[in-house]
Amino acid sequence: MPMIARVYVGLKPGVLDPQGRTIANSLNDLGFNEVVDAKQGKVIELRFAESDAGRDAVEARVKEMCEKLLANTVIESYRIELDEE
Amino acid sequence: MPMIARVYVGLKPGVLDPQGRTIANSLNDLGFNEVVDAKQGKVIELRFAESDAGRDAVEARVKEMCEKLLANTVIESYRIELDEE
Amino acid sequence: MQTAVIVFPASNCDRDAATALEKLTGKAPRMVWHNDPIIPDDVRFVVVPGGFSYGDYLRSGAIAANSPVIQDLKRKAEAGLPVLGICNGFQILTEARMLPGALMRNTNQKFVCRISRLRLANAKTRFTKRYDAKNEIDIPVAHHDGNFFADDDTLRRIEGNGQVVFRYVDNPNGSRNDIAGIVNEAGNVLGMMPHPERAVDKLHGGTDGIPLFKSILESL
Amino acid sequence: MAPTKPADGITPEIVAEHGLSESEYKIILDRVGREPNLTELGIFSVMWSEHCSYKSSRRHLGKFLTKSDRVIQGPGENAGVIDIDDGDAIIFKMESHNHPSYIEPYQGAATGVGGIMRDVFTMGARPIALLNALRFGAPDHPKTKSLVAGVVAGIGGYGNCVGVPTVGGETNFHEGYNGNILVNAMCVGLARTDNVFYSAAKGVGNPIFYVGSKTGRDGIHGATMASAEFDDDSDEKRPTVQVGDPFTEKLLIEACLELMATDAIIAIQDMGAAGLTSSSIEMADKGGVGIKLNLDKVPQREEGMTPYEMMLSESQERMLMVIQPGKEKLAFDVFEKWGLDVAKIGVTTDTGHLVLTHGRKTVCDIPISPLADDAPNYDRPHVPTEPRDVLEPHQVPEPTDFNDALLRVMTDPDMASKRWVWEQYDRHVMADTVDSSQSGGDAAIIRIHGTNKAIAITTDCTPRYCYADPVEGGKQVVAETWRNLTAVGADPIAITDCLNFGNPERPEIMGQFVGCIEGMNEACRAFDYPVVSGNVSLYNETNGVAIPPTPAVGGVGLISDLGYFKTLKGMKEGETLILLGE
Ligand SMILES: Nc1ncnc2c1ncn2[C@@H]1O[C@H](COP(=O)(O)OP(=O)(O)O)[C@@H](O)[C@H]1O
Repeated sequence: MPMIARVYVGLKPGVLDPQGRTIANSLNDLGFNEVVDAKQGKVIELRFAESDAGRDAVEARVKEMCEKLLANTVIESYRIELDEE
Repeated sequence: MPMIARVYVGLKPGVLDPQGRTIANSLNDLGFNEVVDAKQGKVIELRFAESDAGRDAVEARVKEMCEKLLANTVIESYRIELDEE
Repeated sequence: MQTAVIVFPASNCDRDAATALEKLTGKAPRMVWHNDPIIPDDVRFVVVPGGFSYGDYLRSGAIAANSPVIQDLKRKAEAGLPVLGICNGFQILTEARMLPGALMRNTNQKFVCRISRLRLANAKTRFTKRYDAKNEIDIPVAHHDGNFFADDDTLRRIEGNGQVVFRYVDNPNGSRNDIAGIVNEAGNVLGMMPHPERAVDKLHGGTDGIPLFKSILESL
Repeated sequence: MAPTKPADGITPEIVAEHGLSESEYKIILDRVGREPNLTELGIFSVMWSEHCSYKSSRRHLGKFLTKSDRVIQGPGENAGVIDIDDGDAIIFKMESHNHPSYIEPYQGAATGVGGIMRDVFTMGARPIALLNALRFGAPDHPKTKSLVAGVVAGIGGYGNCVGVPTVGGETNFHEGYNGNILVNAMCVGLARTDNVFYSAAKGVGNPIFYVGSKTGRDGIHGATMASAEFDDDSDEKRPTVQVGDPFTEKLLIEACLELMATDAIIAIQDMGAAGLTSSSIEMADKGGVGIKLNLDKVPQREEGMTPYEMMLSESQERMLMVIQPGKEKLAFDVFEKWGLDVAKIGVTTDTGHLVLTHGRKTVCDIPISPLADDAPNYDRPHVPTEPRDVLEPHQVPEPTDFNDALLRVMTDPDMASKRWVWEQYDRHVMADTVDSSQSGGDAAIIRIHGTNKAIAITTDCTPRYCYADPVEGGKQVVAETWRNLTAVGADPIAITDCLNFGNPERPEIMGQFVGCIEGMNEACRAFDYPVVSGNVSLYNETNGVAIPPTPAVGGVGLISDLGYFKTLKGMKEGETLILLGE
């Protein structure tokens, strides 16, 4: 069963998100006054080669990818979701 | 009940995703050879002012925001998720 | 004196850095390719230049920080080799955890290219001694992700240690405490967003970058 | 997607969908000698589109002065080449990316910059400067703000990443561009006169290499889109817009220049509009050879691509080259070092035909020369623009409040500072920018690396003059670039142009076009200031309303000694101002 991982990367609480603020302001400018706040993050979707690695093993690997490359833990936190394709 | 909307914006299938490709290559270089493909997208999280607009009404508004600002539907597609906070 | 410039696939200030180093040392620097596992032993000073290393995809400097040459650079810097990271080079050094903090998107979301005035926050480092009595200099900036962030504790620490070297007089990107450049605790690794290598020639962008290069080269 | 062979053969509807007229289709039938299949029809349609064939403009462009002592290569190649002494050559061109930028401003503008850079480094030049000429609709038009933001960010995003300084340009606003913005980009490169590369394929049996990004289903029919006017449904019909990848472009530049330093390349051509089709046909046609391509070898991004899609794809950051036999390994090594996709996809032949195979079947076999030589060349009817009343200075009422008048002039969007624009461009990278947008000078000045000489570059156009009187306006455009170059102390050498007009099938629009060219050419001849490259963008109109005639011109001049030049930088209080001229 081929798996797919979705990694959500967002700024940690307390880190100012100017991008989010710009989006909120632009939405307000366009008349969407109900929006009080916006945050922007990234989703990285990973597809894997066929293998019989179990769910936990895959998750551990993806975690390693996040720590090494996909997120900068000085400013970002991440969340991993695994799905069967 | 205050609501929160999560908008996922990604490139349409078939549109070149240079970021995704570079991420996949880089993961391979780091020894994560099981990764065959990566795609990068955005998540925008919107918080709303207190109101008694129903779920459908909120969703319709968010859809409008996507069409007008959050996504460029020429190359991107989007998906909306609504949650109670 | 032998110097070196690290070259990533999409570095683009590598030539600027090489031109400046050659002008100041009289000798062409070694251009070290990102896939090289080793920086040659005769190299006494390394510049990690500006540019877009890997297109700055994912995050500026993130992919470059994982390249083979940076692993060797880390080892050599820990052993005392002086390193200057400029712009993308600064981003790479923070991503590689050779310097604290992170560089985020400019607050106004836009790329900014202008001559920026900097205040010398610490004129006693190995990189700034030659600025003498000068306390303000003009150095060009050109970046999209120059917004320096560090959490409160880190900020207190680096301020307390005198690790903040340059501050913007007119903050172009939202950096905390107007920080434009910092050194590591040992003082041999400097990262800065402004481009001193673009300020070594009167015709090009002024000459306020020269004392920086002189300071570090003379300290060797 | 499109099958190779439609069930009912090629119907008149299919011909029309491909933007071909009945009479054009008759010529195709005659030259091919049978009914073409869909791939072949697609190839004819892009080659004969306005964008590729210049069918409405060709005969008029032929009138331009294109030669001088300093011209090494005039129009007809990817870019023009001029001699700036000491074995140095400057290669430059300007091009439009108007339609894509209106639909997706960031990517449209970005890929416009990418395309014009490829035209320049294809010829062996390292790009050393970028400029742009932008026209937007009225500032208060609802679309203007986001178009400006997107276009400027896209230009910066691409040029900054590749590491070529964007040093000048112009930005105007006028309601005439509300539905059709103009994004014209210019690139200037530096080469050695003895190492300029051309596109003519030579020899038989020589390998053809494909280098760069993989081919996807991007912008299929983009070339025909640039040749059809918009209407209100365009939002619905809009085809995919390409996404630019400046990182790959940077790798391509470095890899190509590295290979160009050897003798491995016989001919090279970038895959611009109409990608693989126009690049292979142009190379073959110029060299008088045939070409055989095995489409199975084309690096592909998506599964199941048809020959039709591969030939019409406009995926960016791709090049085609003819390699010296025996140098294949060298070429592979260089491109692999830079991490680029590379494949040998065919050979040159002596058949004079374009032959394509796919899955071991021949899917296209057509003679090459009619594609290029028999492309339509129309003499479209044109009527001269009605002369307008000349406004004499004394007819303009004197302002009662001069401060107010000055303020109004200064706050006019066209006159106001463009700092917001050029601050988003890296103007200093490469360490040779002597002067650029920030001084507000008349022309940018870029030093030739390692020397004491420089080139000056400017882009100009005043559409309002061209609208009032195309001939005088055309003269003025050229003269303004000439003045801007001389004002900084440069000797003007040559120009490139980007002729942006409405629908050429309307005689009054064609009249503007012909008039502007006449005026421009007159000025070129008066100054001995030839046109060495350029681009035409027609059908810039929406619902029958055309843009103001906008022949943007990019001029290049030489400053032989950097001891002698002038900029606006360094003006001091108390200095004397002198007004020269009438
Ligand atoms: N799109 C642009 N890109 C780069 N520079 C620009 C652009 N638009 C305007 N500029 C620069 O801003 C300055 C002022 O522009 P403009 O008002 O058009 O000047 P001028 O009337 O002297 O040509 C010039 O130096 C010009 O190069």
